[in-house]
Amino acid sequence: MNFGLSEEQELLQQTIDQFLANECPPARLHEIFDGEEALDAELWRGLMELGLGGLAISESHGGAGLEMVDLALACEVLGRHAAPGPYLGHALAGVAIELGGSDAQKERWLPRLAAGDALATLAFAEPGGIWDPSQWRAAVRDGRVDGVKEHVLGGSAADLWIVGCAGGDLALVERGAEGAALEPFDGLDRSRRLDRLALAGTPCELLERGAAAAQRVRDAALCLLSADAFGGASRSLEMAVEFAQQREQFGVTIAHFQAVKHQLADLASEVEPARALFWYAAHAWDARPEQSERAAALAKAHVAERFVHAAYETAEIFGGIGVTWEGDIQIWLKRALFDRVYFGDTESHRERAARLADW
Amino acid sequence: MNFGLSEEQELLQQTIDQFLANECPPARLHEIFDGEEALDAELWRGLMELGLGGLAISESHGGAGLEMVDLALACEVLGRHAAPGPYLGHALAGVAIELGGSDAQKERWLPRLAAGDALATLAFAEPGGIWDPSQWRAAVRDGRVDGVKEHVLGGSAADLWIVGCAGGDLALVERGAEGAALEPFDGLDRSRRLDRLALAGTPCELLERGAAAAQRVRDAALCLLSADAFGGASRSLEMAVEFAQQREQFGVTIAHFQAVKHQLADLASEVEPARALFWYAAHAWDARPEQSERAAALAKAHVAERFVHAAYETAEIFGGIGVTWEGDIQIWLKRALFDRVYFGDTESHRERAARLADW
Amino acid sequence: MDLRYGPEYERFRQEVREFLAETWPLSGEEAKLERVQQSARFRKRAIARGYLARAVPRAYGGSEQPPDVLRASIIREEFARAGAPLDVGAPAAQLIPTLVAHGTEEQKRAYLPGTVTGELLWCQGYSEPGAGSDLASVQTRAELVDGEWVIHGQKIWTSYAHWAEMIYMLVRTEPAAAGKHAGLSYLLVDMQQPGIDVRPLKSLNGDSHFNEVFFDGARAPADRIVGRRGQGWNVSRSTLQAERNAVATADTTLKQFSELLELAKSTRRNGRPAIEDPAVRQRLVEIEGYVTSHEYSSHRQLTCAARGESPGLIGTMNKLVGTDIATRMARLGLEISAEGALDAPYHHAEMLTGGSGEANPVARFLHSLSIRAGGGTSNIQRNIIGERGLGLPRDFAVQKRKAPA
Amino acid sequence: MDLRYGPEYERFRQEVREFLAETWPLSGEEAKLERVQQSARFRKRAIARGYLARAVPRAYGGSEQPPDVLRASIIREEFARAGAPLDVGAPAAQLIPTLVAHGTEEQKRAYLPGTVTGELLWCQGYSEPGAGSDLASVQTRAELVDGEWVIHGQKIWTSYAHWAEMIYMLVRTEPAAAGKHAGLSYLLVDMQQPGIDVRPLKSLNGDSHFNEVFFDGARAPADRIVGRRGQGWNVSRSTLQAERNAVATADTTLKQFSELLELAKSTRRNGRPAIEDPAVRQRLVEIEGYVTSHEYSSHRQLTCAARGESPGLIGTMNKLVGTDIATRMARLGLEISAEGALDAPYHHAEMLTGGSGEANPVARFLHSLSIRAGGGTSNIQRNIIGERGLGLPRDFAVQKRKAPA
Repeated sequence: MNFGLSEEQELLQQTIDQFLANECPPARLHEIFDGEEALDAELWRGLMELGLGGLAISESHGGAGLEMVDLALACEVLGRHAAPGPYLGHALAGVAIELGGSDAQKERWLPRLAAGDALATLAFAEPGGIWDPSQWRAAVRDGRVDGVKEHVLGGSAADLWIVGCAGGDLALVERGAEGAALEPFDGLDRSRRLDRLALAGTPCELLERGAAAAQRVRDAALCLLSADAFGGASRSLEMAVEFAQQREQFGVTIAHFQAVKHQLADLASEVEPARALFWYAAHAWDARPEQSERAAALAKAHVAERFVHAAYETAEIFGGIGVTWEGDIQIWLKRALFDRVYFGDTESHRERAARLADW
Repeated sequence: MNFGLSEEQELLQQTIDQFLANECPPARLHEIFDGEEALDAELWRGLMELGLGGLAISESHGGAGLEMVDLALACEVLGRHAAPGPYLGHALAGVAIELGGSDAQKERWLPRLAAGDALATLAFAEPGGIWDPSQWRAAVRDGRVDGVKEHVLGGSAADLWIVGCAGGDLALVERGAEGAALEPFDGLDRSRRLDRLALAGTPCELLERGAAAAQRVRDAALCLLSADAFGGASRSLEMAVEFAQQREQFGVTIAHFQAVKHQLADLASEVEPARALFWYAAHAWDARPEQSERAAALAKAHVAERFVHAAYETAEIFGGIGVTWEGDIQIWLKRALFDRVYFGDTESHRERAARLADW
Repeated sequence: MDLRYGPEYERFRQEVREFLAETWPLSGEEAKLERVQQSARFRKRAIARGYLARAVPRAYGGSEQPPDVLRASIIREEFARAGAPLDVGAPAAQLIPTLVAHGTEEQKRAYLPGTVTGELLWCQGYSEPGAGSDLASVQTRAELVDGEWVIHGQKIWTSYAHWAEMIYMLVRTEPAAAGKHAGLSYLLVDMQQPGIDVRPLKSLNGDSHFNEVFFDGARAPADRIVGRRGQGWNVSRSTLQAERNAVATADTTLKQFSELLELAKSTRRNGRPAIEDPAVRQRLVEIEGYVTSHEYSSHRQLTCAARGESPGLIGTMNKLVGTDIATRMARLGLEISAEGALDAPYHHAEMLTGGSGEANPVARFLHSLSIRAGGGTSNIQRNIIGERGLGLPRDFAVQKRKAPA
Repeated sequence: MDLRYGPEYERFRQEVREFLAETWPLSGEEAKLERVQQSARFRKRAIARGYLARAVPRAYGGSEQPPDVLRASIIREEFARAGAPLDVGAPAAQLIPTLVAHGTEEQKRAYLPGTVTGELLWCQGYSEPGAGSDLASVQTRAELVDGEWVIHGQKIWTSYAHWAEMIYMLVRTEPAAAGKHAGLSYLLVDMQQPGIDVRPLKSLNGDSHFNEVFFDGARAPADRIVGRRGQGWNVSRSTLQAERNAVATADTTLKQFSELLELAKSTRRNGRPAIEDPAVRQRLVEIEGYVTSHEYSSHRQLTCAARGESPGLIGTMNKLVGTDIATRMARLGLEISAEGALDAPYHHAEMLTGGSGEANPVARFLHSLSIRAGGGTSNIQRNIIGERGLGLPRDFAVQKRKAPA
């Protein structure tokens, strides 16, 4: 029985935390958030140099061979810093190829993903909020795919898209492939840029066992989103606590007001227990596959809601500065709204969780 | 435009309030609550002597000829004091006969109801939580009725039951009629005793226009329950405020703690606006019949929820004494739970309100 | 109890309708004027009929009508229905009663006529960085130099500062006075001068409806003080008092609820309109309970105002109740819109603060925070309800402040 | 990360299971004994095996085992599964570490052996009328008269006082001491004596699980003080500290959630099981999110305890989180039960406080208030989380108290 982090895991988190504290402090985050660039190449390079590209990629393919728990812990730190960029898509693309790729596909792509030489991402969603592999309509025939994929994270920066296809298949489509058209999406959370990807007779290569992998990849996405949301929620709480201890009104810091103190205590009791929930979802993905699908749905729904709540309450505690664009919390609030609906919203995952329990 | 009380209405409320403060202070209330008597005859007589029996009965039949708003204002005060007894049933029986009775039926019953010489009540509910007139199953044939009615308020004390029958009809059944069997119900809210009434070939007399009246009587019940709930909720809030101003901890009254003050402020903003909602529902019953059904459903659902919330929060503010039988608030809390489900629960009325708006 | 206005008032309503039918919108050449000019011309005609600026004396451009909340309410209803300009809103609306009560004859003649028509645009300089709910902690100072006030300091959350001609503001004129409420003065200052720098603040919704205003040697003539020097706190309080006594309306809440309903009808979830989802229906009716309670409570308050009675407890809670309902509605709107939350709502935001256009549920959700932040936080409102409404004692923290330092 | 216990511990679990299979329930003549006696006999055997009273020295009837939270957790799981008596619960559970730490040799020998087996029944005399969360405001006084403590005063919310043989209590022995924490002593008193009157308090659910205890000249020998005279506050605090450091479990929460689920499956609404109602499903899964967070957080805390690390923030919030989840569940249960709320739940109430029987959602709802009221109100919990967990400053009101009067 060991439901805690190892020293290596703590070190991993500290390393990423330190990197982001140095390379992506709030001022830099605002620049990227406001900027026109689809990808901040420097920050991306830095993350890749840390080895984040191959965290869960097997060692034989140049990765660190770690587990979903470790990937989730990394995503927690990214969420803490509201780190911009398509890391979620890249990490999940690696998972997809690990799970579904042939040896040749793995050898071709995983080392490049691990090293950060290629950026990959998932193209799962279809118009109408369709995230579930069983409902995909993009059609593959004779090695060519037709369809429209939405909300592709870092779509325009990616070298490789893993495209969800009818029957739950997964197809590899490379940048520059014939008939693939990208359209940038004007999104709420500018730290995670999305694109629409239209495919018309585009050459593609099916993953060998994509259909078997797709649901697992979706579950992994839910684990990582809940980790991101936990990181964001706990950082929101910290920001609120720091603000309350520093902001003075009526001659004392507002932390002296019992009403504020109790709001913070309530917020803490909403947020902190959720840490164990995302840990468990990731651990179940690694070690308890029979519980994984439901645990991931439950964690995503619960933790994302806590993040929205925490960011909203924190913004309110901030008062005026909480409702400005130049304030920091707006970025976390928008990240929370993104996490709440990306890969399916809270209500749909709760209904799935009920069905998966045969309720 | 006059959405306020008249001097007469304020006087009516003061009169009842004064009477109950004298005749039914908490000590007396606890006695009745704990006692075995189905009806406290003395308190009932007192209410009748105040003229409450005929508040909404026409003057030509010995009543005061007032409106539903006035009846609701009276019920608000009864709710404030958690007044024990079947007043709700008696008042609604009067409304039913006024609306649905023939001249002869009115002449026979209304003067006795107004004077308090006879106690009448409604027997509407059927097993399975069926309150809606359109779903009643009690069958009338050849002047005899067969069926089972539940949750009859003051059933064993009543001289007359107005029994809801198939087709939404209303039948008069008198105490002692052949085949009518009463069984006391062991209820949560001991201030309002309920009975089960089984009718087997029991002689009855249909109200002349009962089928037309039944829905209106149900709407009236919802108005009066929301008034009762508002009275109970606002009294709960007052109890909490009084307690906070008097209870000392750490050397000061707990009202000095900002957390407590804000809980009370939040509670007040939950409760106080609901006053206008029950006024409106009663006023709509009197003057805006086309809006009455929906307004009554909305008010019942909303105000009863506020009452449950207010009584629960107040009990929590009371701490230890709030969870004892000898404390006062337990009686209001149970009254709140009664009001929440009597004549249908919150969820069913909300769904009705949605349907009535064609949503 | 009667929600009708009665025959006398219905005749008045008819009269207002006829006036509006003739007068608004403007026609011919006037219809080509800028919106501000059109509104000003229309307001002059409405004032002449006694419909607007009712509490302002005729001598200063008002219509000087006896108080009548029912007429006022009919005017508000009918003008809103016709889309016609009402009395000028905040921040000028707060200045007007202050000037009427405390202004000098010269000030009233100089400023009121243009202010009531909306030709003279104002902004309000109360809030300062770091002050938040503690409005009295004003740092901006004004010194009398050669017969002119010279102003240094900074104001924040100043709506309309980028297009206002003048600002009314609290400045510290007697820095030696004991206690932070003492030593403030209420000053009227021209915005178009070298010592003033306005920097827009972008809201989290992407729109810019408030500003920072920097004063670096800005000047105002000595006679621009309203009320007595050093008495600015009380002068500004009387403004807030007037604001608090104004009858609250549930108009905004009702409008937002109907938008939410529309959203629930028009958004499809799981292959059917969201409004057919039992969970959504329950929540909508739950919210409607709050909305209609708020609506009828405003009728109650209107009746109290007409009778000259205090509305009691309910009068202290309009702001908190209104913002809480707004958050509930915003929250449900967000849920109904589901994936819509990925979409940038920034181009929809302006309409929430006066512009037109379709309501976007995400912009609405983000904007609900601005509503909560503006005009006193929810915690301040809870203090007001607790202390003024329920008669509870003041906080220790605030008591501590009040003790002599 | 691994939720399995590992081979060494699984062997231990097996050993525990075998012991239980042989030992519980009692058989033969022993099975006819009263429950208390059966439990005592069983506990003696379990102590002999090192399964219970693990922190109590052998000299005083314990098994004196090295701390091992995983073994402790396995013991708890397996004993609970077998329905076997665990270590004695509150209030004796709080006395035991206090006696071990502060008792005299005589006290330990006299009281610990009977206490750990459950033969010697205790109640706790901390709370007094009007004290509420302010535990130190003890009024009950004890005076030394002819070598005996003579006690006058009143305690309240005293669970089990009607069947306890002894009470451990806080009494004021030095009324002249400065500050209300000073001058208290921690005293052990026989319950069966003329100067003590126990009156049961009925809960709002109709059951009686706590009492008022009146002391009117009750006596205790001079050597019944635990720790030093006048140091009772610190002695009792060490007890509370031990209690706080105990690993929280989510057992109760999980049990209640499965009851709620069962209720949703077995209750019909609108002609179908309530659990098929989309609104109910959403709320159930929402609550399950809280329940499982709480459950896995207890695994986290167990791991921290095993490593000898502090659990941090989460360690301060078990009570608040647990009670809030209980209220959420109780509230949904109430809604599902609909008309069931008219029914008297009084005959179901006992099982909530130790008896057996089917859970009634209305009794559960009412009982959720008792959970909230017991062991420190939610506001006290929020202070603890805010101050100890988040490092926020203390309240003014409490600071005021701490100033010398």
